[in-house]
Amino acid sequence: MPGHTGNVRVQEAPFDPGAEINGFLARNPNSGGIASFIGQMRDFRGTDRSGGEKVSAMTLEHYPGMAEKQFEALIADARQRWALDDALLIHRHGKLHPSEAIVLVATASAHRADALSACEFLIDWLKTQAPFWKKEVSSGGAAWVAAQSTDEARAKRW
Amino acid sequence: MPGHTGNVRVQEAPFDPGAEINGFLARNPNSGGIASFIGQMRDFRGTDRSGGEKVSAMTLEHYPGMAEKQFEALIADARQRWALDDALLIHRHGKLHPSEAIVLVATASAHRADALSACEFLIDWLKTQAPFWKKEVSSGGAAWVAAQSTDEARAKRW
Amino acid sequence: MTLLYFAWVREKIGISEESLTPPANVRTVDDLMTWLASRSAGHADAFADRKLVKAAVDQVHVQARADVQGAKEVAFFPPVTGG
Amino acid sequence: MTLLYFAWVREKIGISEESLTPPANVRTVDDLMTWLASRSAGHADAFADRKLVKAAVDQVHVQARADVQGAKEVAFFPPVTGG
Repeated sequence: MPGHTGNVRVQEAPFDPGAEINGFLARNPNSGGIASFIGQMRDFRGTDRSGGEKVSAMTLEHYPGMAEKQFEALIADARQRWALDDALLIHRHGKLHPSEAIVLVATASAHRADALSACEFLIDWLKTQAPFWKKEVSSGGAAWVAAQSTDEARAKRW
Repeated sequence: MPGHTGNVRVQEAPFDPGAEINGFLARNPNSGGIASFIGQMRDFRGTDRSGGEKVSAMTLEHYPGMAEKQFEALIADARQRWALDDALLIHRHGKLHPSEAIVLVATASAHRADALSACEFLIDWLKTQAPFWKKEVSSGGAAWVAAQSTDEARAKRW
Repeated sequence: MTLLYFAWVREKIGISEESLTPPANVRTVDDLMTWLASRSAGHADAFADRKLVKAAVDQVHVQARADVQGAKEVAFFPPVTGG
Repeated sequence: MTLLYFAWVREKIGISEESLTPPANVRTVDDLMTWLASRSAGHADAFADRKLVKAAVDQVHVQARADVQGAKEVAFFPPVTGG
């Protein structure tokens, strides 16, 4: 049965979002709709937005074991709610550099509404449930990123 | 200003969805969130779903000129509604084969909610507004695909 | 005025494009469909059930009551099925 | 029982992991935080504002009232910020 192997990856090495999406398409040739979300580390070096220090790097601490388990649980939940053919979750940990992808969520379904909703559900819940913590390194030092109450509110909608 | 060139492509040649998404990421290094939707021609050859004839090929007729104009108008509308850094719409026409990508929608924003909503809005409206018509070729002959009332309903939500 | 036909509208009429000058009493898209339906058996067939036929005037989707006077390009087609 | 600490909870306590056997009167996550806070200045600092500290028992998110008796692994950390 498709979609039950290689659905979750937590890795230190960078990944190629386009190659991952192409691989996901190739393993789901019967799915009419594939939705995806990519979170990337913003490149603040050249264009210092709205004040604040320029972030030169980021460290993502995570809880090995629980991270993968949580991702599997989120995918199982999404499969209960929508008609999914497949889902994929890749998340980096360790040191990240600007413009590198942090997370990729991809979902496949015969129905685009299911693929789109499940993709949004997964990234919303991942933001509040997946045990990862960002520390930003800037010229002003290193600081843990604070959780956003808007993330909690978005996840609770589902 | 990013996002105002190469946002719309209507083409007969196949395209590589992963390469397009990587190109979109590269031209938006400051966008934290990139959402995308890929519609692909389902491969019915090996797995004949829910009765009906196996579809071996598809022809997509389109209205040149209006198609591009309509896509530009949809992107302009999305930009009014959400904080988008960039948007991309690629749509095939002519003859398609199973497992080829038909359409790609990609959106970039600092806020994932904006990227996700705009992506869904664009594919929903594209389904009811973009002047394309699918003709499926199967062992039973060729037939125009009927429009779905659910598409109309989904687009009206926005 | 350039008339464009797509998908099964085109197939029923038998041509994809024609250049015509409608009479002065053709004011709306609906008037234009009535007039075109009188021109051939194929046209009559294409416009037999007008609820199934959509129109664009100068590349913008319009309703049947929309004005066509002064239009350069009017297109008729079934509901779209792209994406 | 294995205790795991992440992010600034880990930094304040000064270690990422320790193996301890809490006394029998430690029944809930909240009890465990009270007991741990008494063990060192770092622990006290980490658990000074418990609303900011989340917990997982055997790798499942839980509330402060959750049972920890019989747990193999309890983790404390700030609200998550991945994705």
